Amino acid sequence: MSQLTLLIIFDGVLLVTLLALAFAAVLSPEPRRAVMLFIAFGLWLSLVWARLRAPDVALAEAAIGAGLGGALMLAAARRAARTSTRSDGGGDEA
Amino acid sequence: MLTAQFLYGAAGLMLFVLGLWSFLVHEPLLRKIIALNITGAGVFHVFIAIAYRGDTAPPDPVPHALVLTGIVVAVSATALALMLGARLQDAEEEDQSR
Amino acid sequence: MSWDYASLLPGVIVLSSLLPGVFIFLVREESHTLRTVLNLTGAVAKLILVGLLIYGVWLGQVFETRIAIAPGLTLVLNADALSVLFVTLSTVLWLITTVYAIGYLEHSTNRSRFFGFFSLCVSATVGIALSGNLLTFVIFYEILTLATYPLVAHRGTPEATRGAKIYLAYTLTGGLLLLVGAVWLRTLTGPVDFVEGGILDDLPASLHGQLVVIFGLLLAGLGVKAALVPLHGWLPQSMVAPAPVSSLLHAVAVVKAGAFGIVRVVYDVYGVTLAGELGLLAVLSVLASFTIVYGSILAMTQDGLKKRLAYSTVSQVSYIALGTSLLGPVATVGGLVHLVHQGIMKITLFFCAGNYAETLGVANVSQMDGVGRRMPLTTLAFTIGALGMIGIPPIAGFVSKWYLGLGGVEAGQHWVLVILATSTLLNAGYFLPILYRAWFRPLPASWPKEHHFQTRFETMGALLWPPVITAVFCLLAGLLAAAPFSPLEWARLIAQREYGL
Amino acid sequence: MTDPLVLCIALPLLGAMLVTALPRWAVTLGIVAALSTASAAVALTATVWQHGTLHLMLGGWDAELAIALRADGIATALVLMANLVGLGISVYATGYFHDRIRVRSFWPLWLLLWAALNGLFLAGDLFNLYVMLELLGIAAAALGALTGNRDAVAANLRYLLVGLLGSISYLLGVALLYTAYGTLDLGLLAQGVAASPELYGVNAAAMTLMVAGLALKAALFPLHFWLPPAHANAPAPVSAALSALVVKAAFYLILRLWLDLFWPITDMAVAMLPAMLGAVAVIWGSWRALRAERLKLLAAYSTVAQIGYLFLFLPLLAATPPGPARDDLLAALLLMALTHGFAKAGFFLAAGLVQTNAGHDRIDDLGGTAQRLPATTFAIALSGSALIGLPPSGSFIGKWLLMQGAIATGQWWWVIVVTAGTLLASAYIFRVLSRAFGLEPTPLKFVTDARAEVPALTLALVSVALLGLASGPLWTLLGLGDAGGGA
Amino acid sequence: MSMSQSESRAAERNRDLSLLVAVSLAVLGAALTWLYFIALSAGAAPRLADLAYERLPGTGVSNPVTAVLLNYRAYDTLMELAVLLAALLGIWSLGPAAPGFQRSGAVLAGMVSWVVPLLIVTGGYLLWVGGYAPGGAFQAGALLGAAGVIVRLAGDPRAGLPGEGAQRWLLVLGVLVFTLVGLGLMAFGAGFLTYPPKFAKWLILLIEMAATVAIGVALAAAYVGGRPPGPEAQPTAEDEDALTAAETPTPDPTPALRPQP
Repeated sequence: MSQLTLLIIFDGVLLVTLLALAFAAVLSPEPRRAVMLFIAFGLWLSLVWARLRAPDVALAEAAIGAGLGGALMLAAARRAARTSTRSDGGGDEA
Repeated sequence: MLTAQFLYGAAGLMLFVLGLWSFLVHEPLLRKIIALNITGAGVFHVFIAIAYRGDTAPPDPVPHALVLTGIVVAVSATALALMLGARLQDAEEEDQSR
Repeated sequence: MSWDYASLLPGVIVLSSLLPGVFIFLVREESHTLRTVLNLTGAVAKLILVGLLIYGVWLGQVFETRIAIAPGLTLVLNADALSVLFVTLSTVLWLITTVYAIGYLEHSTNRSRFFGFFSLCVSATVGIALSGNLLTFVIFYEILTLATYPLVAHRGTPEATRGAKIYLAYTLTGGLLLLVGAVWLRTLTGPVDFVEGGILDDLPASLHGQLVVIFGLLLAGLGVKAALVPLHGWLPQSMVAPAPVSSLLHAVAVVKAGAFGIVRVVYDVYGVTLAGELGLLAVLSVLASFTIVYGSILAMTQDGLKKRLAYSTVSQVSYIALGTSLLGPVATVGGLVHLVHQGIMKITLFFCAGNYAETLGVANVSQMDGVGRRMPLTTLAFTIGALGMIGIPPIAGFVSKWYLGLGGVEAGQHWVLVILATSTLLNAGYFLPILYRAWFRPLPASWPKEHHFQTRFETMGALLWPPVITAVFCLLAGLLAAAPFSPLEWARLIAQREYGL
Repeated sequence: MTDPLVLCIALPLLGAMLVTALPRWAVTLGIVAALSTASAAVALTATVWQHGTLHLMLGGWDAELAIALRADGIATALVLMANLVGLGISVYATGYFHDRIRVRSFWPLWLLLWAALNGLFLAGDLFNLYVMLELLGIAAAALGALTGNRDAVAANLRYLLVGLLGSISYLLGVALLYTAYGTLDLGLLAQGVAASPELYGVNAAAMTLMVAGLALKAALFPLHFWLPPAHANAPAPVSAALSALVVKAAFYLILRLWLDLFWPITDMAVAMLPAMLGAVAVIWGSWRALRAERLKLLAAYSTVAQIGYLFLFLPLLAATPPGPARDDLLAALLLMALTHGFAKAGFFLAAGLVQTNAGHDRIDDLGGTAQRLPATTFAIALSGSALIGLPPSGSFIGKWLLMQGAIATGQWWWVIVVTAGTLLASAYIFRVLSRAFGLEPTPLKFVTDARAEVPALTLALVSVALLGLASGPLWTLLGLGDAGGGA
Repeated sequence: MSMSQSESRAAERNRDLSLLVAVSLAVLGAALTWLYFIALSAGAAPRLADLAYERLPGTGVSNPVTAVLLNYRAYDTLMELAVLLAALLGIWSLGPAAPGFQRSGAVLAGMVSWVVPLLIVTGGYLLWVGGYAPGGAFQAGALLGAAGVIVRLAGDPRAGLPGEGAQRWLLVLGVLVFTLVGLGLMAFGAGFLTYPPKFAKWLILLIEMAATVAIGVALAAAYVGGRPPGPEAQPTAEDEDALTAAETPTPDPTPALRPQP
């Protein structure tokens, strides 16, 4: 297995997982699950960028894109989940 | 080096198209925002793919800086959109309860 | 662009009513004296300036103000013989109507607004008269529409707003057609300056098709204001306006602007020869004569005094169009002189109608029994105006009909005589019954809404003297037609310059 | 000599920062910032008037690397209009907001929006334009949602999302161009595009992506759905800024790309699509404005229509060979944009005053208020006549030259669109104005609330008198044929 | 036609529509990829890389990305900080902050008291290292923001940020310092944001510090999600014991940390 083919396989795996995560994040109707997948997609994207020799941007994407963006979306997802449970199930939580 | 650039760039474009599709098709706010972020990530990914110049030559720093700025802009826009959505939800709840 | 006397005068004339108008808007409602002073100074100043202008043009001096509002688009105010005729008419009548309006609107509301727009209207009319090219004409033509709309809607009653809306619909559409025609002509020939004898003769024959369509557009645009038949609907509706508005504007300024535009387009843009060749004059003459007859017939059926006068205006204005559509200097003289004569006669009639409404509350012909006994002077003025309209010799109307007849014969269009005869009969048909009622019927038991003024005469001074003065003008214009500065002489001077005799 | 270029952007930014940091002094600092920025813009215009196009490479680096600031005739005219309108809006806003929280939120966002506008008009670098577009979009959406009521927030959320989508599509276009030409500077890219016809496909794709994104932000017809609710529910000074300036900035960008960057590939056939959409926008916008119940909704739909007019110029510009005729068309386009800017800002400010005075802005029962506020009604009348394009307004000359160009290039059908649009416009404007003639008691004095009515009146007057009668200087500012040249 | 039928038809139409959109976007994607390939092979390969590296010594920093960010295209970064501030002001204009989370249990509080200082120190390090290695203002600011988020999750409603007045100054710091430096340089005739080579390093460091603080505070305040509550919103002491035992916090806060009723 020459150096080059190993690299191509590695790139292939990276890209396929990236696209798979993106598809999963987009297609999942449940808000919380979508946000989780989106955070995972963000982290994986920073991994891909690290592979493309862009460390600064990878760090920023991990910290801001996946981290803070994810946290904000998580808060929104929890609020969306809370109102949807309140509107249809009368909301079990106090 | 060219094939890697093309491969990753193509992936970026696929992300762009995927995000665009999701934005146009899905109605709930959170899914639209996720779609927008994925489209943005796709475009940023194309920039980074262009900047990559093989393992020997150092990569082109200009697209890196552009993507850095783009990420911060994207996150601030997402934050505002989420808070507008939250405010809208509260206003709708007020209307329902009234 | 050196600013000397000759190039400043036209601009100053337009400004002389624009500036007081703008200030009047800002005047507080209850300071009547300040408003009256502003009004009268504006009117008198304009009168003096126009006097200077007449003297200058008589000596053949050229007055022209050119302002380049954009490269290729210049605002030109040029005083040639034709424009001076219309400027003098509107300036003199504006002074008289201002006096009348001050009296008429004694206790009414929103007077600052009224007189502000009133002055804007006059400056627009003067602008139309003095405009030196088609672009300036279109600009002032539209400003006239904008300025008259609030006056028609002044009373605020639902009919007033409805009438104003109809007026606006007609005139804005007309203005737009005129604009499209003017732009189209501009692309064919470059800047369209009014030059005696027309500027379109040297165009290749291939463009003649487009020229006919353009003339159609221009005629439609101008025909709305000149109340040619299919487009005259707005005039009777806008009679809801107060009397001073319907007298000065709908009898003189607005309607004449349309007729004046037709005269300009036929003589100074197309040139009579080219217009004849393209058969445009034939179309115009048919339209004019149909309007003359149609207007008179409808006037007979109207019971409202102002509505009847409105339809009479529709038919009378088409005399001017008829005059221009006949090939020959004599018919032109007839048409142009009628521009002035119809103005002074019709304004007298509308002043009297206003007096009747204001003093006795009489608005319909059926209520006018014995009016002559109660208000002899006003009814005398009304009689002079009415007889003039019919064309009885000593009064001005006869002069223009006489020249129109002569012009028709000279141009070989003998059917014009038939038209003139029938219209004279029809005029008699709707004016003589009024005179008979006024003079020979006994006084009614009581007037609908009598209003006693403390003056010695039959009504307030400001209401009584204007119609009397204009009636005297009708007599003077008729009797002293051959005098040097009379409208007839001036019309003859214009005809000479147009035909290059 | 290029200082005013930077001051136009740095001053509002500095003002925004001070206003954010010292909320108690928000109004005074805001007005000071507004005045200084407007004077910087006037200084910029004076410099461009004398020396022609200004060009500055920020940071002193060479053309490819650094960000360029460029002020040519078109950009300066729009900057001057934007700043004068901005000054009028700022004076109006001092008296409009009384709630302490609103005042603290309005002024910083408004000055940031102002800085973004100036930055966008003067930018010469594609990615910098992206950042400016984002700042503009976010500030405008945040300002729009200032009132906090439900439909304002919903409308502005949709506006923000649509704006983001537009920016991202624009950014992908920039990525494609950077891939092909390796630079982000507008001037260099223009040379690159002109020199490489073989990359037609890439150029066309980049143009489509960028122009589509910007058309979304400029509310061109099918993509205008977000504009009416967003502009109608915003507070008056904000909707004035949105309609008069923000939408026009996006159109300015399309024009800049169309005329400078993609000029070799934008021939008449390509220009036909935006023009057709523009024509439909004119008719549809005017029709919806005629049927709108609320005054501000009417003004918002009228913006959609007026933007449509601006797109009609593209095929004419493509079909006319360079020369005085084309200069007139370009100047007419600018004149229409400037007049609409002033007139629409005046209209919205006056409409805001009517709304605060009457408590609502339903047109059908505005009668009483229209008569009690003569100056406001007069401002609406003046700006309305400028929106219709009646003389002596600037848009009359714009429409005259548009029709002239249309007939000269044989595309006569645009004349029909313009005529129909003008008629519909006069219908919906006079539907509002006819309310001013009723049986209410006569107002005693002309101006009731000077701080609000004077800006509205001056803006409307500028659009009617100044631009209508003295638009000659615009030609010289644009560096086209001298003022009297084309006679 | 019963409701369910129209609903099913609507759902069906929806599905067809989304399919159509998907197909057309796929075509668009393919076209873009093909054009991207042409653009790639257009031979502008070096693009701005060589020029950027060639000019690097004059910028005062050795990390090329920081050089681009804060020297070549400093104006972009200035405007991008303004974007962040605009977004935050927009969030503040929408209303007061949502009620904070409950005070965290002993274990979480312990973890927070360890992680937050660590984050701050790493942020400082990243800021300093940005001059010659990957790092810089944005990454450092993000870490500070993350620290704020964690403090907020641990129950402090103001996410460890000072009162509104001080917060406003901190937020404005980034753009203010950037603009003042730019205008100062212009006043000295060097031109807006044109750093003289001798002072470039220190000016960039000054700007980066201000930017890091501004970004950190902005991101934390954004997570708070509204105007900072006034001094009276401090959580009172008796809330401490009302808490149930909190499990160790994973990135996703478990339901135990439900918001105050």
